[in-house]
Amino acid sequence: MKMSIREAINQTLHEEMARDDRVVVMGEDVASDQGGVYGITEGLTQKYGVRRVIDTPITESAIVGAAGGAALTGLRPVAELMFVDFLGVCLDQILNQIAKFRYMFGGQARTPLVIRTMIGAGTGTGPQHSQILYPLLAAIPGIKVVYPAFPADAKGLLTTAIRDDDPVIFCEHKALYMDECEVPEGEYLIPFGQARTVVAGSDITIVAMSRMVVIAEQAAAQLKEKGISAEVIDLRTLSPLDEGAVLESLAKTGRLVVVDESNPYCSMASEIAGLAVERGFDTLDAPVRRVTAPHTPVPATPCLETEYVPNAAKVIAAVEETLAY
Amino acid sequence: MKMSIREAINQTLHEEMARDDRVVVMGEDVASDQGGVYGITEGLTQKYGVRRVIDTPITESAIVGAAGGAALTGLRPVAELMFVDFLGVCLDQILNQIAKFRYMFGGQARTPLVIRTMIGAGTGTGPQHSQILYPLLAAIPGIKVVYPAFPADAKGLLTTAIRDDDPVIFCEHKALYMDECEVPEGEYLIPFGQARTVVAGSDITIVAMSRMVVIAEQAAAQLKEKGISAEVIDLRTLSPLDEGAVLESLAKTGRLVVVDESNPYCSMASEIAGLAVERGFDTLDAPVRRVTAPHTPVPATPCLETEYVPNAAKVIAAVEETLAY
Amino acid sequence: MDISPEKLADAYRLMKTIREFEERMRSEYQQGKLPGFIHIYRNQEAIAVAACLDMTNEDYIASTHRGHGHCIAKGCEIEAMLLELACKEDGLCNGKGGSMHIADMSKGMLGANAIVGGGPPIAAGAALTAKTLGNGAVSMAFIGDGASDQGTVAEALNLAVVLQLPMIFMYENNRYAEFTRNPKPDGRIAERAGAYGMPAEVVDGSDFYAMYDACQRAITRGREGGGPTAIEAICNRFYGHFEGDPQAYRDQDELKQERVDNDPLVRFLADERTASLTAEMTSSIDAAILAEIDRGFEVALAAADPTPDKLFTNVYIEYAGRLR
Amino acid sequence: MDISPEKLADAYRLMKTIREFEERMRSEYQQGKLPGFIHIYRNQEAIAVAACLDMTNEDYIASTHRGHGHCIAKGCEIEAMLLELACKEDGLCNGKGGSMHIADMSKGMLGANAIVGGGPPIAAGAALTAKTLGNGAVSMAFIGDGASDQGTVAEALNLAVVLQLPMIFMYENNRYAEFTRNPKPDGRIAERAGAYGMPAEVVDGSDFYAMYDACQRAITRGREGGGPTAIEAICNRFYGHFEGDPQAYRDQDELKQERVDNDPLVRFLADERTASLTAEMTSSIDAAILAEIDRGFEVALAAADPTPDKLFTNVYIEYAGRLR
Ligand SMILES: Cc1ncc(C[n+]2csc(CCOP(=O)(O)OP(=O)(O)O)c2C)c(N)n1
Ligand SMILES: Cc1ncc(C[n+]2csc(CCOP(=O)(O)OP(=O)(O)O)c2C)c(N)n1
Ligand SMILES: [Mg+2]
Ligand SMILES: [Mg+2]
Repeated sequence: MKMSIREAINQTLHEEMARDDRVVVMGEDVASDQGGVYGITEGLTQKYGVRRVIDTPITESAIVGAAGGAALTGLRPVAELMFVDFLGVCLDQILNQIAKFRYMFGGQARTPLVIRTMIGAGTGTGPQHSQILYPLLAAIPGIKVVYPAFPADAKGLLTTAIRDDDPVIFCEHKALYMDECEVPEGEYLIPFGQARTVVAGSDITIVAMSRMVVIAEQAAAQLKEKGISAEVIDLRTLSPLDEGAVLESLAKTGRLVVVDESNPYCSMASEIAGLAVERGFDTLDAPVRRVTAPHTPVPATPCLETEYVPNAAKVIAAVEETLAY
Repeated sequence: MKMSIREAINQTLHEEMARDDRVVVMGEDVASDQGGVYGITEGLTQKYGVRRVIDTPITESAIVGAAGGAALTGLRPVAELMFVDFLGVCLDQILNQIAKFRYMFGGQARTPLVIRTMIGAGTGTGPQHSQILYPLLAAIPGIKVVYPAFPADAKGLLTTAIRDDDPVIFCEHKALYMDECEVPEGEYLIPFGQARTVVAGSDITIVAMSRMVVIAEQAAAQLKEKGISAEVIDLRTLSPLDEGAVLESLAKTGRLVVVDESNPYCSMASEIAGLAVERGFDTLDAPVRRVTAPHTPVPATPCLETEYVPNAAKVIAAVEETLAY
Repeated sequence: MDISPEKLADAYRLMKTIREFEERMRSEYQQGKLPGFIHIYRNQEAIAVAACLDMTNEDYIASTHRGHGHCIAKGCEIEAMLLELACKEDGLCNGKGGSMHIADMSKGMLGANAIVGGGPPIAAGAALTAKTLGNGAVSMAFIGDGASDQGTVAEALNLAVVLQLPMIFMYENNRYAEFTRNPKPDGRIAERAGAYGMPAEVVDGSDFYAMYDACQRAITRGREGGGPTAIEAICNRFYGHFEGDPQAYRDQDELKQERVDNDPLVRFLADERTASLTAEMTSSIDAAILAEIDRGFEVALAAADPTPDKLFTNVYIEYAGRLR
Repeated sequence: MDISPEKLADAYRLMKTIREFEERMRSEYQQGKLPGFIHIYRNQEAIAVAACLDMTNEDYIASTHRGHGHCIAKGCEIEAMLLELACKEDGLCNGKGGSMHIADMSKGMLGANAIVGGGPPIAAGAALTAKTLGNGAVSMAFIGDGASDQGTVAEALNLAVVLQLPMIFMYENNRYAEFTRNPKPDGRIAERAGAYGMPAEVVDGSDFYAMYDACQRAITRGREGGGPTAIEAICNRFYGHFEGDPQAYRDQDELKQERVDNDPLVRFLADERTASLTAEMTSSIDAAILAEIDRGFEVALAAADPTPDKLFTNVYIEYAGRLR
């Protein structure tokens, strides 16, 4: 069936709540009739009641911390952090508490928790509602970070996330909510740590994640017309990271461009470039190019926001530079 | 004069408070007689009074936020975030407020703020008091991140930080507080964004920061005995980053090892490796090796903590592997 | 209460400006002429205006996501504001802030804030500056009823008490946070603030005079070294949470009734203390307001977008690092 | 008050165990036999024990950096605790937690916490589990007077009220946070919690009976669906903030007097309600305690360190990623 990421997530929440009554959904406005600002939790309250669909005050530390405490003691919460930018007001509960429970308690803890959060620029909402903070999340040992680009992946990865016994941060790019694609019916799980080759190619590898996969696909299509065969790898999960998939593709193409919507320093783009030069050096025929947002906040004005986000033209330029090496 | 980092910082605070009465110091226990847990602020209250040496409650968001608001309106606060691990409870005020003031207000704001914070493993205090979170800080546009290894640099960089009109995070490695070295008398400033060649060499470049510089020096000394000439670069500031110094040294040696005490993913080690492969590819003769902590929290038990932190043996192994390539 | 006819006229002008400004914003936004999210301040005008009427540019406010009214009350210029809300080069923030981050340092307006609860620690810092310099300035944080639950607000309350800061916590309790009714009874917010150790009162936020009286006392207390004050202003959110939200979740009868009973401008004009303000005066003020807003929109919508190089400016005072 | 002689004996045993445990910890630490920072619980024994006496392993507590007493009161085994505090392989947390992160899931002890204010949101989550499953369990967060200012605590208070969670906020007001005297007057903490909308009372934390009475009521309220309760227990920190702090900053006369007047064990034994506990009984309990602690230290100090491979285990349930 064709559906959007919004619908795929909503459907998955319905299915998993039906399957396991320890699954609870919590967050700001999630129990409201419209199912939050983007309608993601629509219909859950009507079906599962306010015992399992829990509206919270505007207190992200308490939301995330309580979800963690609930996970530690027997529930399987799916908590909503409305925008990833709000990580600022709840990082401690993720970084120092939830992510470390299992390790610092010597393996006593299981923390089956999913934190769903919206990420990304492109809606003109400015510096505090448009960030792409996954590098900081992927750096934290003890959590997993999932970042789907397509509705089918959203379904398969969210199902896996809800059934996983480790804490998972599930990032949803708000500029992708409405794009539709075919989604498998019924139970559908995608294992973590498996990238997907979205476009097969032989001249260059383009590694991307979430919305950047769509950009990379556009670039690959345009490159094809120029006779350049680009392979596009969608990481799908950032932690665990499918290093093998990147290295394998690189071994085939010898060239690498990484497209990452986040700020450049200590980004996933840097991480992948570092991987390539540490473990794929033999196969590298040219410098790795990192196409990222600049080292600036996200400006509110749409005209600059458009400049901020990597686009197909920038990816193509990087690819051509790399090939010209 | 020979002194420790602890003394160098204390002396600099005294000098800068004497020089400019808009400089205020604030934080938990900073006004106490002993000058906080490590005595860093010793003697300031006696000299400058509680009007300028401000004890706060245990509320890091309010401390950091108020320091930011005070900076925005005319003071030059030096706020203490006792351990960098406490970033979790105040990240918003750094990430979304202070770092973005200047940009999102279109250049209207000046935020002359220094946040001093303790960083690093090695004291047996476990997962929530031993982290090395500078990659996350270096990734944030709008703040500067300073990370001295030696008392002289601590003085020169803290002086610069206090006089800088942008927000600066000044990281102090707690395992280095007591190491002494020669510190210039009188006014001493070191510009940001200038790495320092701590050991000159020609066979391989070792890039490091803070405590890892000391480890790299040890490694270089041992390598020298084996006839290997390693160049050790101390980054000193992580943001701005002296990319030129890294690339220059690499151009000379052709080989690179980065030593970073933080967790591996999206680390400074990854950033430097990415830099090398993107802009120094021509000069690279071997894979870049990243020597970092593992992707785990910092364990409390000293026996595992010792395994956790990169040491000279691991650096030497990485160097030898690189040279054997 | 001590208020001159000139000040009354000024209060009227500011409230009416906010009203007309927001109505016009709404209609332009609905026509797709403005970017981002906008949150309309209508019906809370008496709060912002009473709060800022006795402030100077040396006093500070930290605002919220619903900040247009605060800006106007604090004296920001309409045209400069509109240039910013339209995200243009000549806007107060070069178009980089927009509605949720608009700021005007020259007026002591320390920024709207898209992080709920983000402002109070910053306002506490401005109060600390005032206290440290001993210049008699005060600092005010505007805080929604929803925001009042945020931990940062509690921390700022406590810091203000411990350091005896010249600060005012101005709670605007419009009883809704997004689509959810505030579960707290009226007065709970003031009670909490009071329990941190500061004078706190509940005021009818649609009654300009009651608000002005409370604000005068709070500001005087702050200027005289008496420490922080909290005011819980009970009010009503006239429109949806953001523009485009039809607020179907609300009791429509109650909403209708609130709109009728608690229009601060209607109540202000009906009050006998407003007698010095004649119909002639208000209509000339009104005309000037409409002209100013017309002109502002005309200029703002026609103005130039920021040039692409602006993406890279003002990250730092000056910076030679990589801004690729 | 309803307390059986057996329970009384148990209360004594637990308080005395904490006392002896902490004294021994101190001396071993001073001899350099234990790593990290440790924070001694002495003189707050009545609080932890009264709080946990009516709890089962199905009830939860979230502790603080000063957590040894909470562990013992919640039923953690002495030897397993000491193995952890000595950071050994067979410790409760494989030595990876140590004093500031010790936890015992099997006892409902959700962890000490080196982040001041870190525990209350987690305890609220445990209370949410209890409420959602409807199993009658309760959850308690221990909170220092210093910690009470942290925003996370305020958020947890509010969440507990809004969701009517079976939760108890157990404030231990020992009037000091590190080297700084708490500027809040006694009772302010309870007042704050009360202002969030829950029953809150101030109790003499050195009086076991008063504490037990308050805790019984709070726990019963929680179990019966009556929502959260706050208790501000006034107490005294006998030793320095962490071991090694000579607390030179304190008024030494006051400290001395507090130590004499408010020793919870002395007061407990002097109370007529404790009459059923004979000297014979206490001395046999004492002997058993000392033997257990002796044995615990002997085992713990001689035990094996974690093997190096343990550095990499338990980051995730299972994980194939890079753990270089
Ligand atoms: C930290 C944070 N959490 C959540 C949000 C999303 N959000 C924006 S406005 C809002 C409601 C705020 O309600 P209130 O404080 O009462 O202000 P009002 O909208 O009524 O003026 C929410 C939840 C946010 N911007 N920041
Ligand atoms: C978020 C955070 N801030 C600061 C600290 C440092 N610190 C550890 S204990 C402590 C004092 C706590 O005082 P209180 O809550 O009264 O507990 P007590 O030590 O009296 O038991 C401080 C400031 C910390 N561990 N975490
Ligand atoms: Mg509201
Ligand atoms: Mg205390």
